[in-house]
Amino acid sequence: MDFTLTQEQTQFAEAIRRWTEKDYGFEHRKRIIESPAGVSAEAWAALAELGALALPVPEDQGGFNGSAIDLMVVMQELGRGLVIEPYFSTVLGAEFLKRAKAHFDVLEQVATGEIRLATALHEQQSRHDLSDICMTAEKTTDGYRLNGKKTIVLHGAQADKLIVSARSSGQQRDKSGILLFLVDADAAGITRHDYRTIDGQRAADIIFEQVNIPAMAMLGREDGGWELLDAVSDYGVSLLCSEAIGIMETTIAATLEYLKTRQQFGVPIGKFQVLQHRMADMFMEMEQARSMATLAAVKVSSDSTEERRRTLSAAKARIGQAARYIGQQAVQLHGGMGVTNELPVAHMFKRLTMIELSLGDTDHHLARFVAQPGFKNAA
Amino acid sequence: MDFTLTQEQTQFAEAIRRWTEKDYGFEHRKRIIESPAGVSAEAWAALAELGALALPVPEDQGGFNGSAIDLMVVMQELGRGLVIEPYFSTVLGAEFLKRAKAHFDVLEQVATGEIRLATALHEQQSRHDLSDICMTAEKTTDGYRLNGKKTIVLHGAQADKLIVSARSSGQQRDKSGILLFLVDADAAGITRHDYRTIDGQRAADIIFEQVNIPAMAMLGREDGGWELLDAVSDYGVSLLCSEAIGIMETTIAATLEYLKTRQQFGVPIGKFQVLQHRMADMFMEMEQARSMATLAAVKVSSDSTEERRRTLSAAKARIGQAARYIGQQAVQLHGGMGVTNELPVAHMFKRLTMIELSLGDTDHHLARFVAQPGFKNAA
Amino acid sequence: MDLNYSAEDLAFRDQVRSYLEANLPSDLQHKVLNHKRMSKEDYVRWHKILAKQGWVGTGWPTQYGGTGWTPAQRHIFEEECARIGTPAILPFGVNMVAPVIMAFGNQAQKDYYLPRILNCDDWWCQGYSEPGSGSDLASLKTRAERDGDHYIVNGQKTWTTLAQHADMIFCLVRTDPNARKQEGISFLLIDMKTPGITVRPIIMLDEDHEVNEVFFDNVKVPVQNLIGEENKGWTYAKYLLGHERTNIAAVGRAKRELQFLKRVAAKHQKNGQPLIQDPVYAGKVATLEIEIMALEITVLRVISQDSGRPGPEASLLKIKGTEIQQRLTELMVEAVGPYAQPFDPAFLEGETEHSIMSDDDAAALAPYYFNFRKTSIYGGSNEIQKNIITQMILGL
Amino acid sequence: MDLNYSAEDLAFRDQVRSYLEANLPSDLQHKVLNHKRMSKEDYVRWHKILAKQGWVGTGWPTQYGGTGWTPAQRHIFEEECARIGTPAILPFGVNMVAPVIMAFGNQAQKDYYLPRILNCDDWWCQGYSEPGSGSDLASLKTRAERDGDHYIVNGQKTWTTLAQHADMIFCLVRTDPNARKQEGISFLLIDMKTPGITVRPIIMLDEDHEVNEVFFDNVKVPVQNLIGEENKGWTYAKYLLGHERTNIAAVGRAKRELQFLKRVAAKHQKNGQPLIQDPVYAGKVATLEIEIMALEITVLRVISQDSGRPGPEASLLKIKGTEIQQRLTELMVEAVGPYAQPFDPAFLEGETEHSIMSDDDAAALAPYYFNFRKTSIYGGSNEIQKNIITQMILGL
Repeated sequence: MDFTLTQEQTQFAEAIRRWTEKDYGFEHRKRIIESPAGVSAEAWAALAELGALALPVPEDQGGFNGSAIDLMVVMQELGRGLVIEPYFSTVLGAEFLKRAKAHFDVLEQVATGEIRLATALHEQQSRHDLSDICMTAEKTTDGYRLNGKKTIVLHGAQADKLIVSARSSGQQRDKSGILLFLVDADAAGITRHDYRTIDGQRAADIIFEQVNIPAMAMLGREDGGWELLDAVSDYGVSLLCSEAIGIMETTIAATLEYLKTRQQFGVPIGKFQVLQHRMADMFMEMEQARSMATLAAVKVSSDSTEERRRTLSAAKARIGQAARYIGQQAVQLHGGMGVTNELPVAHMFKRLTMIELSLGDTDHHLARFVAQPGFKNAA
Repeated sequence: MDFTLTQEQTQFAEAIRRWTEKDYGFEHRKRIIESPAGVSAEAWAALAELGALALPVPEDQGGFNGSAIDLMVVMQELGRGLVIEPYFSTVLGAEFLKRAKAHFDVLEQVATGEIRLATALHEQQSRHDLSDICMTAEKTTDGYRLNGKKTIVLHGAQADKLIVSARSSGQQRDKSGILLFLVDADAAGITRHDYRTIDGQRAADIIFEQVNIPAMAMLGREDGGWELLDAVSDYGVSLLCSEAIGIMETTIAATLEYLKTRQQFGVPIGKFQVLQHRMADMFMEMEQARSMATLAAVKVSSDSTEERRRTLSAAKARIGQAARYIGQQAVQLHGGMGVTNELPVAHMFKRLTMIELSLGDTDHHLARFVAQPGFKNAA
Repeated sequence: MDLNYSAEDLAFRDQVRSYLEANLPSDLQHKVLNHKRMSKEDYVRWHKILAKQGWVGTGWPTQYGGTGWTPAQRHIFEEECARIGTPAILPFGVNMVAPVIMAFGNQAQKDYYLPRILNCDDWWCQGYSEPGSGSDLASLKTRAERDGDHYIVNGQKTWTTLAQHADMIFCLVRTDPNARKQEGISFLLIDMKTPGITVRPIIMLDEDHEVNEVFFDNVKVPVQNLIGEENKGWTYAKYLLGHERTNIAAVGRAKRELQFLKRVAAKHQKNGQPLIQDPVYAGKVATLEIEIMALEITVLRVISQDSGRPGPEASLLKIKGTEIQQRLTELMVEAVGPYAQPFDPAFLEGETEHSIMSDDDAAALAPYYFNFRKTSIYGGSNEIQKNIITQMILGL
Repeated sequence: MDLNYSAEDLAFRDQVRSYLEANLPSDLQHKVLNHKRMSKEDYVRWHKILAKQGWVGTGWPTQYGGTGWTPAQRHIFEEECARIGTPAILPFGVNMVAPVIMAFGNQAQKDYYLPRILNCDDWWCQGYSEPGSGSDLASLKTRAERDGDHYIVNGQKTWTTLAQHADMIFCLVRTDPNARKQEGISFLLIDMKTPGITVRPIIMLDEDHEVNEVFFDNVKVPVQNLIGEENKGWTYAKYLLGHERTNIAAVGRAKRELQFLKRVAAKHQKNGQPLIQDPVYAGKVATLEIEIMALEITVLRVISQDSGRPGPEASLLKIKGTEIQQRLTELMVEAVGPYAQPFDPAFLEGETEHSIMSDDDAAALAPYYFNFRKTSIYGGSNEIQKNIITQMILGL
């Protein structure tokens, strides 16, 4: 039983924190959001330089083969810095390739920062169910032909390659018949519509019209698409949970600072007991969320699929609840200043809110938790 | 639009309040609870004297034909006084007879206080679903034969006559095949097991073994049992909601008084902002609950079955929520004193808790509210 | 006890409803129903339509051109406006400065300003809050020094709603810096075109431009713009705060938004069925619907109790009303899930017919949710409202 | 980062588990698992069984007969006891007065009391709270006046848990009435059989006799019963308060009760299926289960951070732990619904084998729910705990 980080992990975290504090300040971030690209090539180079891009990549492909705990450490720091670069989408994409043990060249390019990845898994009707897929993958003589539309693909327009889910058979929401592909983002037949998201990121709707891809573009086994998708989605949940913890830390720190300095009725408002207890509640929410994020990072690599699903869903549900409470209350305690775009707290709140509804919201994961055999069997 | 009570209603309320304050004090009530009978003949005579027993009875049977609003006023006062006499069960029983337009002699006896009624509607497996009936009513040459068991019949052992639900056909939880009967509580074949309830009332488990009753014992139409049962259950919900409002008023008053007198750290604890806001929350819960109790008392007589069900379920759910919050917080604010049996607040809390789970708990009524066509049609 | 409207009230409701159906421009209604951003012209257009009908001064006595309606009629009118989806009549002129002018202004001020307010000839804004004052309004610092027949105003106001459109601002200014906090404050009307006034936008977290900072740098204000007596402004402000609470519960809008929510939740699917049929989600919607039902009755109880001027119970209405509004927006965001993410200001501004994503209903919901966090902060934060309940109702 | 127990810890757990399985009397286990009331004999019996094994002083150093376990081992032991359902080892002797005697008592006191505490030869109770003191403990009024080689004690203690069984009480008494509030307090051990002591029961809202008032009327206490120095008692009390927080989160019990809850909810039906399969109810249980999962990790984080002496984080554990315990009892009552109503003290006391109603599981649940409201009040109310977090952790 040991909750301490290794020296390497601590140093990694410190390096990223130094970078975000020095080179990724609030005003700088704002300019990136407002820029046409919506992301920063400079920041990407810095992330490569720091080794953050090599971190998730296996050693054979020039990476550090980082564990989920290593990634947890990084995501917390990127959360603290409210970093809006396509790191999450790239790490998630790389995780598909790692698990599929394929496209080593792409992983190599990820490690060096040469390319960015995005995962195109969501469709208009999917809501939180990633098995709800209408997009078709039709077998051709030498590969597959994709038709359909993916929506809200995070950093889809900034990516060089996409991981795409499609269906070769079965009905919407069938777990069988799901295939995953690695596709060039500028392949013939692909149209991408880039737009902002409300939390300062970019996303795209992507239309696939008669997109022909070779057989080797398929990831994993023909009958294992759902298992792969589900596992990597859980991996993404773990990343998001860690990012959320980082944001909660800075949100609470900013709110505490505000309570200590802002004066009303001749005293700092932090002297009012109601606001004090609100802060105590926010603090407790964060600590409970932190425990679950840690558990998630440990159990995301569990050999037991059920244990993984159960724990990751528990973590996402718990962190979603904490994210909402902490975000809303931080704004409330900031009063008028909290509802302007001018302080970081509003941006923390927006990102926390979007994390809550990414890769399955609280209700989705509660239901998934309940659906695991262990829930009722224990009865 | 008029929320004021009539002069008669106000006078009625004041008369009952005078009686509870003078003759139904906390220590007196405690002695009644501890007595073998569990109810007070004196109190029953007083209620008759006050006209409270004649109130629900039609004029033709010597009553005042009181409206649901009249009964609301009485139940609030009985709630304030934490009265544990079989008033609710008798009024509910009378409502069955009124609606069935039968057994006028019994109604006459109710009006004078000669008899008490109880409603035997709940079975071991029913939980909150009163259509979940296993008890059988078998047709005989001159009536019916009852077999089965009713549980937690409020004041079942103190009643002279019982209203009993049974099934002549259909499966458990079928809405058809349900019949209602008026039965002498000491009829041959009936065994009653009297016990205390945790909120100071009495209830009984009642076994019916080959109980023969005449045809005229059946209430209403053969095919209308469920409609009658459902409607009277809603009437009971309205009564319970009003009782709860009365208890909330005294609970909040007692807690306020405690906050103003109890000293800690050299000041009345009511000076601590966290406790102040807790009181404000309790107050708001009560006012929202009061609005719903009023609406319930008005709409329980609605011509539209759907409107009645929808409103009564809304009221019960809302009052259940308020009852739990106010009860728990009143105890919490009383600190150690709140968890002893020595102050009225503990008894208010216990009764509020039991009201929450009587005649359908919050979840039951939320689901019933959702099940009404109006919920989704509005979409 | 009778929860039904009288026959007269029902006839009045029908009259209002038919009028609104016939006269509300459909483009304005569309914007309101779909949570789009309203322009200055939108507000003014609707205000002038209602002014023509004589239905702007719903809380005003008839002598000033008001409707002279009963509290019930006024409530019905507000409910009908919310039901059909009219733009708001902004409160700053009609419900905030006008009552003060009526009560404390001189005849010339009444004659000049009141008709212009009714007809929206001037766009008014409110100069109360200052940086650092917040809930402690009386700690304001903006100075007005008498200089002949003018005041010279220096200082800064903030959170000034829609000041970027304003012709006039009513301000609390400090005229006696040596008096105690609540004394030495005066109530001034200031022309926004006066030299020395600068308006700086404050962008809200949904990137809307709704509030501003207003800077006063040696702004010359004629003494005839003083309301009532010098140094009595706090009294007038407190009087006004009592008026600010009109329709504070916003039950009518909540009912309309509940229908919107149900429509969206019927359109989105969960496990292959409409989300509104999911027991967990339906339970949350039902809980909220019941809260709205309860608040509607609570409002009617308050209205029927007195002459339509809620006292401290207004704090209950404000808290519950804003909790409901915020909960509605939460459940809307939950309903559309990932579709809350795309951000499309052009669509919100009405510059494009459809949103970048195919679901126009969803496009406005996250901004709506984020924007409405303000409701538990402004107009006296909900914490301040609980202080009021604590002190004024509970006597703690 | 490694959330697994070491091989040594796992071996220790197996050892504890087999011991408990072999030595816990089934009648005691039955009472614990079914929320029945424990008698004095029940507690003493289990204490003496564990004492024979040498497993009572789990937080004690070995020199006094303690186990000398690591924090992790101590946690494992507590988890295993909770899991199988042992009676509690009451804290008043072992975890409250004993650490004070070890730290501040003289050799004679250590030699006499510590072995008796380990072996449960004396039943101890705690004389801290007084009527009117509550959370403001230092405002206590019970006086002890020196008279030769005795103190004469006069005053009243309250909320004295299980004092009706007690042989000894440790008391905070005021020895210098002129000193400041926290000064002038001394720490006295008093034999409950001393003339002048009266114990009056306080009946809890579930009608259980759990706490008492203890009256002192000219009670003569030998000066050798003073711990440490006169007038330094507050220091010892504060030291003790740090020790009171052991296993405060009670995660082990919560896990056991969660299984009980699920079993009950699987037995009761809603709409013709087990309640645990109802999406709304299951969602509530799942939310609670996740909270327990999170708290378990939080506890382990605290244990691994320091030497098993939680600082202000203990307040978090206390709040979350009691919230979970109370929520468990709420959901239990919800599960059985109307079956929470019957009240059967004879069954709870073990006088009858079955409850008056046929559902023995349900019989204890309402009393359990009502009784457990105390958990957010005692040991420093949850409001006081939030004050501690506010001040000690957040620095507000």
